[in-house]
Amino acid sequence: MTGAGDDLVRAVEATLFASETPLTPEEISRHLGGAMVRGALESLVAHYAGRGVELVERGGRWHFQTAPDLAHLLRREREEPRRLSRAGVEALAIIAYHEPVSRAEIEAIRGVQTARGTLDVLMEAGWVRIAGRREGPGRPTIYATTPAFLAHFGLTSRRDLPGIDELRAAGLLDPIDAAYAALTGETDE
Amino acid sequence: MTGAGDDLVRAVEATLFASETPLTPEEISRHLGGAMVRGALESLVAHYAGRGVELVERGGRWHFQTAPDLAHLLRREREEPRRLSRAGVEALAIIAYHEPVSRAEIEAIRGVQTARGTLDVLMEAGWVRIAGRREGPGRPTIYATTPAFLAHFGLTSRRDLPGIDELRAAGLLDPIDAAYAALTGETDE
Amino acid sequence: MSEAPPVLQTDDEADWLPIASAPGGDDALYLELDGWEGPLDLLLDLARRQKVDLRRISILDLVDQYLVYINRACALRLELAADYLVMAAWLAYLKSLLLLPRDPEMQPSPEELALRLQLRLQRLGAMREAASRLMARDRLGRDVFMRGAPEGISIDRKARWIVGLYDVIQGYGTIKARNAPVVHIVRERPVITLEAALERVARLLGVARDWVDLRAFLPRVEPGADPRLTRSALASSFAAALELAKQGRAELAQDDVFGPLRLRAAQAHAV
Repeated sequence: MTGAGDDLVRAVEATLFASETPLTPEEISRHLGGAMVRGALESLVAHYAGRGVELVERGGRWHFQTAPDLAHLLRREREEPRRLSRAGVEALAIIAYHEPVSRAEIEAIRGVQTARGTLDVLMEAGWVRIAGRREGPGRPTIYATTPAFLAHFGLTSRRDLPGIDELRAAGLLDPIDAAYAALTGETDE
Repeated sequence: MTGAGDDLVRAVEATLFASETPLTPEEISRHLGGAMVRGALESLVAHYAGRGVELVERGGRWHFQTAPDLAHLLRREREEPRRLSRAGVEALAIIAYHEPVSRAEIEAIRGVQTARGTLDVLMEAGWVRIAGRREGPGRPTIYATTPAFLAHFGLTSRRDLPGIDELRAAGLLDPIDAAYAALTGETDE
Repeated sequence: MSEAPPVLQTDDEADWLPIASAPGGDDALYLELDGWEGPLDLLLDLARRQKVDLRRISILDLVDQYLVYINRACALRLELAADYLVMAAWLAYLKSLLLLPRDPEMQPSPEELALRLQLRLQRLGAMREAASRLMARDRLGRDVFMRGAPEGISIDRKARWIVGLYDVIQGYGTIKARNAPVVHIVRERPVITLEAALERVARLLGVARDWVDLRAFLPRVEPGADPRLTRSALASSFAAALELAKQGRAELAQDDVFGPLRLRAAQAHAV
């Protein structure tokens, strides 16, 4: 081998790199006009040893692969901020104020159906947990908040949540239209 | 090569090898937990220089590719990329050298109307994108090239477009009105 | 006449017969099968035949060559797209301007028109050349290749949900407000219902043995009250009188059309 510039080594390297499948030495050789490629393969194995990529033989076929000790780099977790949907916020509020509650009870209070995914999101966020089953017809699953919920919202306990009277005093129980109008500064007249 | 930098170089090498698409340094860095990867990229470029595979930057994104001088070995058995019509080729060149540019401006240079499908083909190939609208009468849609365009034609950036410096110096990328004013403002030869 | 060469119609694959230099290399033109992309394209090709820098091109020669070609094509009855004829007319006009004595009033000047045409040809020529240089580069997927079988790197996206305590509390308030029992209050309207009139007329009729005008049964209305109340009272009392007559509890009498309506308790019951 005359170094990295060796034409045959370069050709074998490029052929294996671009190939969509592992190749036998015979296939590589045929591709390169019948050249003997054994020496080039050995030279490449030596060159790539210890790098982030290595050349390996599996069942007589050769291919490049990421070094096994770096395999963990090929998967990454990434956090993405996302806004909780209105349905999610309402379900969370109902669970917080009424826990433990079943899904049917959440729906009865919300007045609309709650998608399965909504509760999944709340559980995935770590704020809601399954708190067992309610004794009674159908033995429905019941939900409650978690310590992580309290921690996230800076609450010492659920008793820190404002009561109905306080909500009313804060204007949070005003009919929606009026509250909306107040928010947007519009009037109906 | 030894030293603390080695692990990072290996990690960058493995990440770029494994990636299905070119990556920006920021993407690599994010993937590797925020490491500074510029130095590692430079070291890899140097390491791969002259080999059968090289590391290149195209429009701010990095990828490995086979060395261009080996094209004759690799080209066989591969179908030609889609053949562009002459209108498509010219529209692409005009967009690349003048971007961002409106359809009317492309037509003014070519002297013919551009068929609806011509720009669609370029956008479908991923080489051209809609780059917003030009402020002014009619607010026409304007077009620009993409990183995939640079990658396909082996350009690090638009500054690498063949002859762009000469064209700009000769005023051939200026609008005709500007060129005319410049010509007549100067002394005639 | 417009001051710039017209922008032309289509870039359909040209399906007619353009020209090339005769093999002898003189400027005689003959027809061959190849595509033109409109008159500007043809002009550019003719300009290149002058074998000088496009900046030094002779516009007059160019115009002549173009007109010669178009005339020849017409003589051979080739189907020329309208664009080519429009350009021919414009060039003939330009030529006449360039040859006639100068009209100093003329704006833009023929020289300016010629120079602008030249600039257009230069720009088209520059882009033609740039395009061919671009296409000749080592192209990804044709000359150079990315890795054939990348493992791929995957990013597991984990959502970090954004919601504040206020959102939760407000959400609860919204539900409570939405589900609060709704009470409908209908505003009082100035009417006397049929039931009220029936009850009143029946009660008054019990003590009236003689014919009494219906209007005497109407409730007393405060001066200045809504006139609609009076009308409503009359209407419902009238309906009540009919209802009582139907039930056989009252007798009705009216002497004239639209005369006063009188009623009394039914005599059968009274005896």
